[in-house]
Amino acid sequence: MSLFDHVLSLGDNALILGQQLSALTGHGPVLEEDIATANIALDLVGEARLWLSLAGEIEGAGRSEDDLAFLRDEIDFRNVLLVEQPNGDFADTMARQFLFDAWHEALLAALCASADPRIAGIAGKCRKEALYHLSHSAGWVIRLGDGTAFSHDRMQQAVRNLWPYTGELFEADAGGTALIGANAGDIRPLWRQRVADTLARAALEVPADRWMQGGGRRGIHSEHMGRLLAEMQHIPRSHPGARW
Amino acid sequence: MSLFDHVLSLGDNALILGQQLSALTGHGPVLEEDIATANIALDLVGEARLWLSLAGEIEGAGRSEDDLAFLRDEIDFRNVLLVEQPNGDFADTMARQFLFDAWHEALLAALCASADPRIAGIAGKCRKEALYHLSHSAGWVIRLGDGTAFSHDRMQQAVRNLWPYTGELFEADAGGTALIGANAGDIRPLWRQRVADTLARAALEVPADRWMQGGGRRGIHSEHMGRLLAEMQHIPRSHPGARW
Amino acid sequence: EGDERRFQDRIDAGIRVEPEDWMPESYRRTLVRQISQHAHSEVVGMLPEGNWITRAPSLLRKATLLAKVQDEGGHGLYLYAAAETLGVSRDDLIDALHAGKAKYSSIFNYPTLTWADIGAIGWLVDGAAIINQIPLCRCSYGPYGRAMVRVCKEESFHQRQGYDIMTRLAQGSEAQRRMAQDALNRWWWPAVMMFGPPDGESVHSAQSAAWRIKLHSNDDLRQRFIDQTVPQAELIGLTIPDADLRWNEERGHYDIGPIDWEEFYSVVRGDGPCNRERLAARKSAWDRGAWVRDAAAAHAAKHAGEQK
Amino acid sequence: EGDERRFQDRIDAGIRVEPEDWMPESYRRTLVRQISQHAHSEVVGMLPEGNWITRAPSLLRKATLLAKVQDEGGHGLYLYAAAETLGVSRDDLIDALHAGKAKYSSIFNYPTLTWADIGAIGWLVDGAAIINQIPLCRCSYGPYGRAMVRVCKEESFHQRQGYDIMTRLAQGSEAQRRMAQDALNRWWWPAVMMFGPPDGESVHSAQSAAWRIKLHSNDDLRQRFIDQTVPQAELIGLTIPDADLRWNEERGHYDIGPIDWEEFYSVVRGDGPCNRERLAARKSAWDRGAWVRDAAAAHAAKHAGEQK
Repeated sequence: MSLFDHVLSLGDNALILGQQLSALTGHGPVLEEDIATANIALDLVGEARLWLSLAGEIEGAGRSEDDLAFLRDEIDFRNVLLVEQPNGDFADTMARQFLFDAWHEALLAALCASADPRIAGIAGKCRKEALYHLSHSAGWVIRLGDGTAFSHDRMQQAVRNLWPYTGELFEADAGGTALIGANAGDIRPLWRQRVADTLARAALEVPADRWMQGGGRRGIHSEHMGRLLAEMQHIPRSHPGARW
Repeated sequence: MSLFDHVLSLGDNALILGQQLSALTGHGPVLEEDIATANIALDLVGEARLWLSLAGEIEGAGRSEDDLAFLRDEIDFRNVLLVEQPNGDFADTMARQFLFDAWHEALLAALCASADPRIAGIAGKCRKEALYHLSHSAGWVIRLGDGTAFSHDRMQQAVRNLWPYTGELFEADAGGTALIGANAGDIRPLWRQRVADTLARAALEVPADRWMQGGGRRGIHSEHMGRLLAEMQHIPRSHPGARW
Repeated sequence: EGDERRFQDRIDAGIRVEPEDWMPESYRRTLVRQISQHAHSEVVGMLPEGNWITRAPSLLRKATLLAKVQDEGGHGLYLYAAAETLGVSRDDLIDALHAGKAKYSSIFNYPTLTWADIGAIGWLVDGAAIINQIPLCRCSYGPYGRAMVRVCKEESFHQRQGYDIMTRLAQGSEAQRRMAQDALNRWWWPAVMMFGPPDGESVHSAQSAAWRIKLHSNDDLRQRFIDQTVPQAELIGLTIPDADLRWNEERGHYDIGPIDWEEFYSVVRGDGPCNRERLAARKSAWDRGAWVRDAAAAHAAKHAGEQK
Repeated sequence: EGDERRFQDRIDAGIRVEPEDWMPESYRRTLVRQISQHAHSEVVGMLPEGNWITRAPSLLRKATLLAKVQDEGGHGLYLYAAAETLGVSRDDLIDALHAGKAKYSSIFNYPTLTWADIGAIGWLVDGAAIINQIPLCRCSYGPYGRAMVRVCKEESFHQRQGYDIMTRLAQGSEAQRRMAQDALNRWWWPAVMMFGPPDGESVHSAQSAAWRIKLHSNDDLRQRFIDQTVPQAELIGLTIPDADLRWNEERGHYDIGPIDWEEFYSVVRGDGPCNRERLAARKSAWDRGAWVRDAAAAHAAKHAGEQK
């Protein structure tokens, strides 16, 4: 994976998860949560803009953040499958968010040590937001896991359903290690520790590792991705060259 | 409304309803119904192709059926709002279908007398299919209306919710009357009679006429339309000039 | 009797009413109705704009729209909190909304059909809202007035963003220009009607004026909106959809054509294009969220000891 | 004992077994399993292709795909009917599918990600299915054999349509060519695995062969598929994703590289990319349809007198 692909992957993760959360604003269980969802989506779209702009700069072919977001085909998206899994109900949304946040914050922390000052700069800026996201989603995992019998079962099922998409977060490759620097090895144990601690507080079981799904980082996505892109890209694709 | 717009409107009604039914294949309540849904969708897409091709011919600007289906903006679609209402559950789907079919067949029958042999030809071909669609959807309105208490209430609610979209079917305009010929006046009474008879057999009430929604034929659609078009048009919009 | 007079005297003297002060029951009821209707409007108003977040045509516009919808949720929060100072609970207010007993602004019963609608809502709907709301910053009830100060500051930012969207479209491709004009065509009259019925037909007005919770007449505010907006449309080359619109030199105001109040009342009655969808979306969100709220409450109860 | 011998003798003599004939219980059970698995595959197989009907890139392709999915539903019907001649009910078979007790072809647990996947499924998956199914037209159980005759005729039409889609893409724009190659890359090995495990590891084979319900070995059928498909890929300029693929002059067949059976078994076990979604979609359709089926039954019961 090239540096371009790596930075794209960082941008695409934020973009796709931000896009998914965008669909939820106004439909949450309580007004405070609608506000939080919009806020987190906004952070993620903001992060996506930074990474995609940097990716365009690295590529040097004159592609803007919008060109990369709206005019790329599915096979060229580099996000992990986890972020494209459907919103489902609130437990599904929060399980997805927590499993992502616990990794995202750790990754950004490691990237703060990147030798590339542009990468370190973006990571430093976004890490603070990611920490808030993590505390928010972990809070809901705990409240739902350790809430009613119904919410406990829903949250356990959601974590179980999403577990096969967590392996891909840690797919190692040479480019990645070089990019991230010496702390790359710390991410997985930190993530495991966070997940174990939070699920324990939530009275939930950590699912057993089985066959892990992968492919997103190579452009092989799930059936959810195509419809998400159709909706996201329709207007720019329909008005080539237009400025908005 | 020009002849072009009229023929477009005939094509767009069939296209959008066919598109909606397309999303249901494989998700019906029983296998026979999945087959029937695919079959009706196929008829409607086939009808859409005929009208849109004719519209392109009338326009004379070299636009093909696919150009008209995939490269037009929402505001240029001429379908009635009824066909773009969401699939909902099976009662919603069937109520929409029945209210449409009862009109569609009557309209095609009138169009068989059109002075334009191209219009009369398409109407003649599609009328037979529309008669089958009507008998199928009316059968379900009756079965659900006169089925269980639950299905009765669902069907009554579905008919009530869709009723405000039936007024637009009969929006008269000069071009339309000229196009259709002398029988245009018969369509509305025939539709009312069919609806009254079927709802009576279904033990359902005919809703009172209140404020009727309109605008579809002038390109003012509902919020459902944009997402439908995004999904339908995404691939052709993403590959300008490609042949498939 | 004496309480009522003293209450009115204080209002006339420009002294603000605070939650702990005595107030007439009808003042309280009127304010609860007005503030909760305003709060509901913010929350329901998230839906038509939320409809376009996933389809915003650039990442910057997506981010800006997200921030705007977030702000609207925030306004809902302030306003529910202001209403709660009058002794009602947010849950009861929400129940009244879902039961169809409480109203929200009819403008949100119109659909958002293109990206230009997001521009038109910011420019016209937020523009009209600001004109309605700026006087309320000085209204007699303290918590409401203070909430409105925050709200107005953000609304004015939203209004500028909306106008910016419209400007960009109006200067864009032919398809974009058409999109902008179409949105103006559809939103103009509903925005003009946001100020409510003509002064002659408006109820509650005299008492509300005396209580300083309604400081200008509907028609005055409407005129202010028209006078402000018409030149903005001209500036970017869009046409207000009103053949009778013209500058009245004598009055120093624009005259407009007749307003179709039949449409207005049909939307208020529940027959607008999206009344059913909007309420259904809110109820569905609330009902689907019930188990989440229950779980949060159960969790809080279990751990109440620890947190003290 | 004597029944069993007479049964086998008739089969050996090429006489077909009909529903009213005596048959060993294990023959019946084996056929029920095989036919219902085949019926389930048709029905589950509607999902990955149905996923692209709404996004088909031309109206003609949309119509053709609708017709294809409709045919698959029809195949499901014939096959459930054939299974029912063996004394089981369709509802019981469907319950077994939903309970995870009955299988369907693992190939449908892969996602359809681009329009080219619709081409690849027609070309490769239907192509493989035909090779599997043509011998079954001559199988010992009459109703199954006759159903397969109808099925094979339609499948062969679908296979040609699929290859036509791929041909068009392979000759299209750079993006279309890439789409076609990507689909071939993803579907090739799953299609090769559709013939089941290598002969050495295949269970049930010997008995099924004697009963004439399995007429060729897995590896023979797989070889036939490869020999047929490789030149088709070459003809349209696509590359089979197998570095070890080469023509073996001596055998008169293509040799292929090692098959990743670990992946195959993981998908069979339930860990494929879409196992959970496919079963959930079927169950959800069935559960959401319960009140519809109940209503139809209630209506039929009410009007049973009239209809006679």
